[in-house]
Amino acid sequence: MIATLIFYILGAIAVIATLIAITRRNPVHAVIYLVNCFFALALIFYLLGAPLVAAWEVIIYAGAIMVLFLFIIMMLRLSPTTDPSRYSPRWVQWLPVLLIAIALAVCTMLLTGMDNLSAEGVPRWYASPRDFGYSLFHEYALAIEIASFQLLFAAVGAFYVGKPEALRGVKEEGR
Amino acid sequence: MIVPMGHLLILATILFLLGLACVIAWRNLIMILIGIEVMLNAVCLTLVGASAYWQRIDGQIMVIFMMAMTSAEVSISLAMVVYLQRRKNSIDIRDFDEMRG
Amino acid sequence: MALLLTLTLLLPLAGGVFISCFGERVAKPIPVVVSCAAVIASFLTCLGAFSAAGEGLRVVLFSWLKSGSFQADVGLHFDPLAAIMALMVTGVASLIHLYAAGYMHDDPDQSRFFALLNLFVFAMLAIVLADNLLLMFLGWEGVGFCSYGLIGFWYRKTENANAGRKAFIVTRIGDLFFTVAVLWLFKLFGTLSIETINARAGELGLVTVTILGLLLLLGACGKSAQLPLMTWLADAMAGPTPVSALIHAATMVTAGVYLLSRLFPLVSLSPVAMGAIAIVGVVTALYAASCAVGQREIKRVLAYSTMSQVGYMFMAVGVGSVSAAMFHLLTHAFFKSLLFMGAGCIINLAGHENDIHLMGGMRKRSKPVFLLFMAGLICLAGFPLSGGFFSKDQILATAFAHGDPFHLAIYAVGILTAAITSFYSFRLAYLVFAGDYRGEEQGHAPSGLMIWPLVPLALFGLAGGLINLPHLFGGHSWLADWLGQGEEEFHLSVHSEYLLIATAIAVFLIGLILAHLRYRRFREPAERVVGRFLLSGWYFDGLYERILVRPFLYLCRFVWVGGEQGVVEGIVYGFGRTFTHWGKLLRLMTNGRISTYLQGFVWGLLVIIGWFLLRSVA
Amino acid sequence: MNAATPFQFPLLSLMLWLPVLGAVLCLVCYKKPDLPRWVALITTALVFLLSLVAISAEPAASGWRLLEDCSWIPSLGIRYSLGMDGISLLLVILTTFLQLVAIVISWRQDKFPVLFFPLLLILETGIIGVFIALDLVLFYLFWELMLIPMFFLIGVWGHEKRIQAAVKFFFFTLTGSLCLLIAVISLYLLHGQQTGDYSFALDALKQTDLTATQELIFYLCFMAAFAVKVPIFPFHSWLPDAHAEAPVAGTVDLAGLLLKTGVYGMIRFAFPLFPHAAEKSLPVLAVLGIIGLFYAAWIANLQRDIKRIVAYSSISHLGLVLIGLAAWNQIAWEGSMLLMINHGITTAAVFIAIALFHRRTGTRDIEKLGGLWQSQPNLSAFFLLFCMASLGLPGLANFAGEILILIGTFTSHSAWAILAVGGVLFSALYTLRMVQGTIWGPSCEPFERQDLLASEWLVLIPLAILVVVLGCYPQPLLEVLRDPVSLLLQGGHP
Amino acid sequence: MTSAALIALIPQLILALGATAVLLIGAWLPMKRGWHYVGALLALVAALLSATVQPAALDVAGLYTSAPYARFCSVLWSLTVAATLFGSGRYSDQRRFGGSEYTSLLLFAAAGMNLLSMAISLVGLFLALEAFTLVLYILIAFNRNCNRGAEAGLKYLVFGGIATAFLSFGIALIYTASGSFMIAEAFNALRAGHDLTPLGLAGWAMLLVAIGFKISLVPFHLWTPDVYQGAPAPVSGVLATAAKGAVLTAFLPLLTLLGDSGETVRQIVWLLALVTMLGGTLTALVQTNLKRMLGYSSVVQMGYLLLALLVGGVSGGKALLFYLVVYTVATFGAFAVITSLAQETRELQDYEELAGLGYRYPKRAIALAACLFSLAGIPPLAGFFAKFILFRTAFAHQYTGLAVVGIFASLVSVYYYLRPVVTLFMRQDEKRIDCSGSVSEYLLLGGCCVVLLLCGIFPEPLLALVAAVFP
Repeated sequence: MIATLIFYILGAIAVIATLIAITRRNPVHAVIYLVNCFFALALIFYLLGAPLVAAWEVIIYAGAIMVLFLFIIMMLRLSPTTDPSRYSPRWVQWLPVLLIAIALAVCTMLLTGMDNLSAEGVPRWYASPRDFGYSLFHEYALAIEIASFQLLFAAVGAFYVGKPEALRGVKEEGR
Repeated sequence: MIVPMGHLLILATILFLLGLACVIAWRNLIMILIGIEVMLNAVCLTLVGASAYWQRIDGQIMVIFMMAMTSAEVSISLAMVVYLQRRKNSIDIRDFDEMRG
Repeated sequence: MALLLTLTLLLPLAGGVFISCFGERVAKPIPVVVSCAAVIASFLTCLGAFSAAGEGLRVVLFSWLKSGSFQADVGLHFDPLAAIMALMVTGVASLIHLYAAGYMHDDPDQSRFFALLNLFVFAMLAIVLADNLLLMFLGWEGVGFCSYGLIGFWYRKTENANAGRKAFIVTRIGDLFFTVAVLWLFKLFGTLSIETINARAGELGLVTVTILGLLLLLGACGKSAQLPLMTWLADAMAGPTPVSALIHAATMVTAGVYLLSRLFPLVSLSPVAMGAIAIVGVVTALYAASCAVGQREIKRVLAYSTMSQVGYMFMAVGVGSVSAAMFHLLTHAFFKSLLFMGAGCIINLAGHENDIHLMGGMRKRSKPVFLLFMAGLICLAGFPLSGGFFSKDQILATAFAHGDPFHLAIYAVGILTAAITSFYSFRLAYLVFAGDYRGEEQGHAPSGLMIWPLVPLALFGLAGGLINLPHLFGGHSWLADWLGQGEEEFHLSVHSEYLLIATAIAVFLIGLILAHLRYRRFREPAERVVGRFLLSGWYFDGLYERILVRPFLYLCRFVWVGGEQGVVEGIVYGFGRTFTHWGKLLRLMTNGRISTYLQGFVWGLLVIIGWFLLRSVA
Repeated sequence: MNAATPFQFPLLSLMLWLPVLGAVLCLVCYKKPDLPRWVALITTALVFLLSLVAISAEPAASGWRLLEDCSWIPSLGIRYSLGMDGISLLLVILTTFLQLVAIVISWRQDKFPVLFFPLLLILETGIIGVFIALDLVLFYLFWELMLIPMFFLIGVWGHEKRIQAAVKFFFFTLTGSLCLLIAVISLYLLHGQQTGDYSFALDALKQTDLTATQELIFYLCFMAAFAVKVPIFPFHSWLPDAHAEAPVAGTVDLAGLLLKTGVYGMIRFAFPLFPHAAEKSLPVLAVLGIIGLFYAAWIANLQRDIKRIVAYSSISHLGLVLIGLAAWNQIAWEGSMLLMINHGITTAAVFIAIALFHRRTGTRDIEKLGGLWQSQPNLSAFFLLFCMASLGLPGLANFAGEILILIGTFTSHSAWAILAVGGVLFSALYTLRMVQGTIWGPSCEPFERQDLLASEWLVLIPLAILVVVLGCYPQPLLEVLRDPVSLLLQGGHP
Repeated sequence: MTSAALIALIPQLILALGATAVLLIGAWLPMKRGWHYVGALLALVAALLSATVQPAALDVAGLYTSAPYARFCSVLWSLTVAATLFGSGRYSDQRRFGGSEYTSLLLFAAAGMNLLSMAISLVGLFLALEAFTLVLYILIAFNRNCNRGAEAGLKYLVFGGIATAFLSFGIALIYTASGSFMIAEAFNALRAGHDLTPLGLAGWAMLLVAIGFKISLVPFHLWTPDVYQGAPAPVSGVLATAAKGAVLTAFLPLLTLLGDSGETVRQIVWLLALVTMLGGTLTALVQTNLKRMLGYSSVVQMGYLLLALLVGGVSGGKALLFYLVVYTVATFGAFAVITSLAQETRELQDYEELAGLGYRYPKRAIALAACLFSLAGIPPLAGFFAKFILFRTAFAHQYTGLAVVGIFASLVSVYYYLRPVVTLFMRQDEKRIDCSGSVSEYLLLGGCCVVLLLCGIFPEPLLALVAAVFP
């Protein structure tokens, strides 16, 4: 019962945090608010009986990815001081976006809400790290491999693209 | 299950569309990427909820893969950001409309 | 016999083909020799075959077109009519070839001339000898082509070429009707054999016959330069003189008469058609004679007189006497070709001067030419006892003999025309020969080759009466018998015959006297409306230009600009323009902006979700 | 005409594929620019001889002189089946002959001969294939195969406005043939659903029973393709451009052969497959034919480019052919076939003469030309002869066909025939205008004064002989045409 | 993860491990073109194995299947990548980006595509799709001396990310509705009478958006021309052929498995096909840049392919595969020509620059013409039979209207396929651009032309093969 209550609170927090995040002029602030949202989500995951996922949410998203964002933002010195009007949309521009978003939201919710997946009879569910790991490394071993390959080549690509020095002796592509 | 699945879906949808709104509204590449992150998180939420609803674990496992994928994608995207910043000294997507028609 | 007949037809063809293929590549005289030889030989063979004509000779060379129920052979039919005609054609043609050999002596491309001349003779013979209408049509078009080529022989001058084209087109208009008649006859009889058609003509209804008759008449008008299709003949004088002599005096222009006489059994069944023929003939005769009075160029005078004489022949057919028609055809062929060739000589004498007002005194320049030309002229004018006199008189007599007012009217007009004829003949004579030379050209005397062929023609012309001498003069009207029409000739009472002859002589004298008074000594005529009216042939050219040619060109332009470029092309290119237009519009969507592209995503999603929602609500 | 026919020497296939072989050879020896000419010449000569050999084949009871049939794409029910009856025979001979002529006349083609001659050869294969294919898809393939080579011939080797002309030609033809394709596929499916055997064979598809509307729709789709090629009146606007802009070889093929494929398609496929619809459409065809006859003749009267004049004259003549088809009786049809062949020869000849004038004077403008008889008497004489033939002077080629058409038409529909006769007059008008502006009148200055070269004699003399002989003695052709035509008339008509 | 599964996966393993190996060794052994050939060899071997090796068990770890259909596709993609590697040696050398990274990335992309066509589980599908999408992000921007490359990379990145989000959300929703990732089960669970559950529909909506992006259907296609124009020509070739084909081949079973319950979805697909064919055609009409035109043409062609998807089942599948093969060869050939015409620093893309090249480089010009004519569906090239079979199937399954629209579109499309040909052969070349090709490129192009011609004249073998693919 408490859990349900907490869920709604957390949900509210997540939405609000996101709302603020996506409207900040300053990317740094946006990232910070987003981290809040992710924490909230992590807790929701925990409540839904996915402790591992919750942990990873915190570690990977809030920890790794967002920090990476911060790092890049810092590195490129993208502070709002550099002509904020250039990057950030005004309310006028937000308006149609919101209209579309709301329209979509309404449609989707109506559609998804149409068949009621009520929680009755669904017991609390708790995925222990053991059986999590078990199925992960039994059924999904191959998937793990693929994901690892992905990461490897992503790294390669990132390295290649991000290589600082331009190649010598190659004329700039004319077109 | 603590809440009806429907509510979870509603929450997820809201988050997803907020992310989408962010992507549409912003011209700043970083913010666009952030929006994408938001959308992906909404997906994670759905998956976790679904796995709780169906009492099956593979939903959560899918979340793991998504995280891996996300991090890979983010690394590339940020590298791209750096690259673009270096080339054009701008990460405003409005500056990238050389090809058209 | 069959061989001779075949040769008659094929010799000129062979000559023509040979010359047109190799004429340029052999020594100069050879083409001339070959062509003359070919024609003369064909004349001789014709002469040889003549005796067979009595009972009719038929030769089928090969089957030309055979499809389904339709069959047309290349077949010859040699009956009295064809025989007499063929003999005339080849004979006159031979003389004219000889004359031409002299006349065209120093023309650079003789060979083209003689090739066409030979081909013409062939085509003309095809008309004469054909046993079915399709072969006849072949000849019919063939002579058209040859006259086209020969009128425009000196093609460097555009007006010559134009004259040739005009002749071709105008006669072609007539041919349309002829073609339709041929098609119809086939539909009616299932064959095109002339004999069969003549034999079975009786089966047809009156209306059909009338229409057919009129169609044939129009066809004949085209070739024979009768009203309303007569405008080409005067211009055709642009061709070399031998051409005028052969084609536009002796042979081709009489093809129409021949056609009508050939199908006389068919045509004669319809009084309306006959009447029409007579009217056309007589009106043309009058019209042309009047024009001849106004002409200044010697050859145009002769051209118009030809027209009017052919009118007489039509009149003869119209009043129902083929023999009279053929009689006049023959005499006319002789004296008219004589006149033309004489005119050629005169033109040479006058130093290539055509205008009779600038001539005069030609008698002094060359006696023989004067005599020969005068011989022709008096025949034309109908000097008593000359060939022309008898033939014309017989026509008028036949017309008169019908006795009903219509024919009497025709007779009257005929007489009037005769008067005019003798008038312009002697006008010509006086202007050309009397007095002193008025031009300044230094002419040269014609060569012997140009004189001698005229002599036999002169004789034939003068003595032409003998071949159909009326009983009144102790003759047996041989021609009529030969054509098998002896018995159906009208026999007038003796005194009315005398009366007719008297009137004929009278009108001849009237014409002579008038001409004598007016032209005894030359006076430059004042420009008068009447003069111009007659000179221009009653302004018929201008009229046709206005009511036919120009509207036609406007029509063409309308169809081209409005129809083709406007509608057809417009639609075609319209499609292209529309598509590219839409393409350009859509292209604006791809403006390179990521945000714009995202809109695409979002709207697409909205549509899809919305549709799904609707479906699952419903 | 099924696989049961005993094996025979594959003459048809040989004729069909030899040119392709030649084309490949030309491409192989692209290093030496002179070789392709010779290869092309030899190939076409061989094909011509083969087509002459084909005369010896006696017609079987079914009317076919030669048949070949073997499996090709069984999973789609497409067979490789060729057949040749009298009509095809004559048309094929015409094709091979004109191709030979085209090769010789464009002997001096020195722009990219490596591609020029192969394209001509491939075109030949396409045309021959159209005339002998009995499987609808096979027919369609050859039909389209004519497209690409002609497109390049016009577009690459053509005159000033060549690109527009090429694209226009391509589009008109393709539009039509796509309609054809749709109809073919639907007919095939229908037949398959009815009988269970999915086949594109002509004889099989004849058995399909269709409702009146279906038949009409299919018929219209078929006719769309053929009408564009013929061309029937409203669909003709590609033709003048294409004819005027194409190089001489292309023009010869266009005027001499491609137009005939349309008519052939009608009589071989459209009429027999959809007899009722065809019967209903005959008056329309006749009217369109008459319109085309006059319309084109009138427009031709105003053209300045002599090639365009002749182009429009082609439209006019094919209008006459169409009238003959619409008359639907033995005489008229034989006349139409005859006129097709004669028109192929005469028009090709006229175009060749014009091309030779063009080579010498560098212009095709009737206002600039004139008096060429002075400098080129022989060439002008040929030109005059061909022109006279094309205006239907009796004794020369076209007349035989025309008069048969007229007679046949008059026996069944007098009014059409009378109108058609009127059309013949106009042909005289524009033809004489062209002759006048070209060889008569005061002479223009040609660049080269010399008359005919040996190779040109070589081309013109056979053409002239044919023009005369076919005019004076077309009987052998009519003999060949009689039976197939009557067969088609029975087969096509209820 | 059994050994049978491993055997079934050998080709993909070769690709992936080979990619890694090339990468690692390449760090020590910097040879430029050599690695291309090694990679091409590896891909060939993979193709060969997947063509020949008949695995004992079809199911691979519950994620993938090695059914004939999947193997056919993997052969196709492996070959495409092999050809790309083989043909892009000179191009990448001149731009100094050749070598091990390029090779390994392409190889891994090939692995991803193979897996995608093999997927029977949504997880597998997701992973495979992401695998090669990620790689493509890099490959598109691979030429680091080119602004347009960067721009193209950016555009593909942004849209790819969003598409990923949509895809995963769709998968999540379907999972929510059905409780399973196995496609067959899941879709069975989605059925509600002869329609899908609303949740399933929502999931499908998201899927459709993602797929629409990947195979660039109107209105999700706008990125296509830009990316094709900016990316290096060989990469554009892969993008236009293998990347799209893989998605299509994965899409076909999805739509087929819906069976008669997929009516609603089919309606949307029908709509998409319509607007794609029309919109793509019209926009392509006004293009003046070869690569952009090819982009739009690929859009239109996908529209045609949707016809086959709509028909679905065996007949649809046959038509799809046949068309896909022909389309792949032709499009790849076209891009190969661009690759081979490219100079040191720039590719010839604008028609103006192509004017008259047909006279100086007839071989390549003819190859391009052949590919374009094949795309236009003019016999005797393979494209004709591809279209023929496709439209025949559509007619046979009562998609007449759409088929007629398709035929109409392909009629109009001839215009924009002709334009480059016209400029190549019928214009005079003023600026005498010099662009020499290499032997490997000629070999490649010759191969393409031969395939197109053979399949155009004797389509039977390929048809039989395609028929054999479907049990």
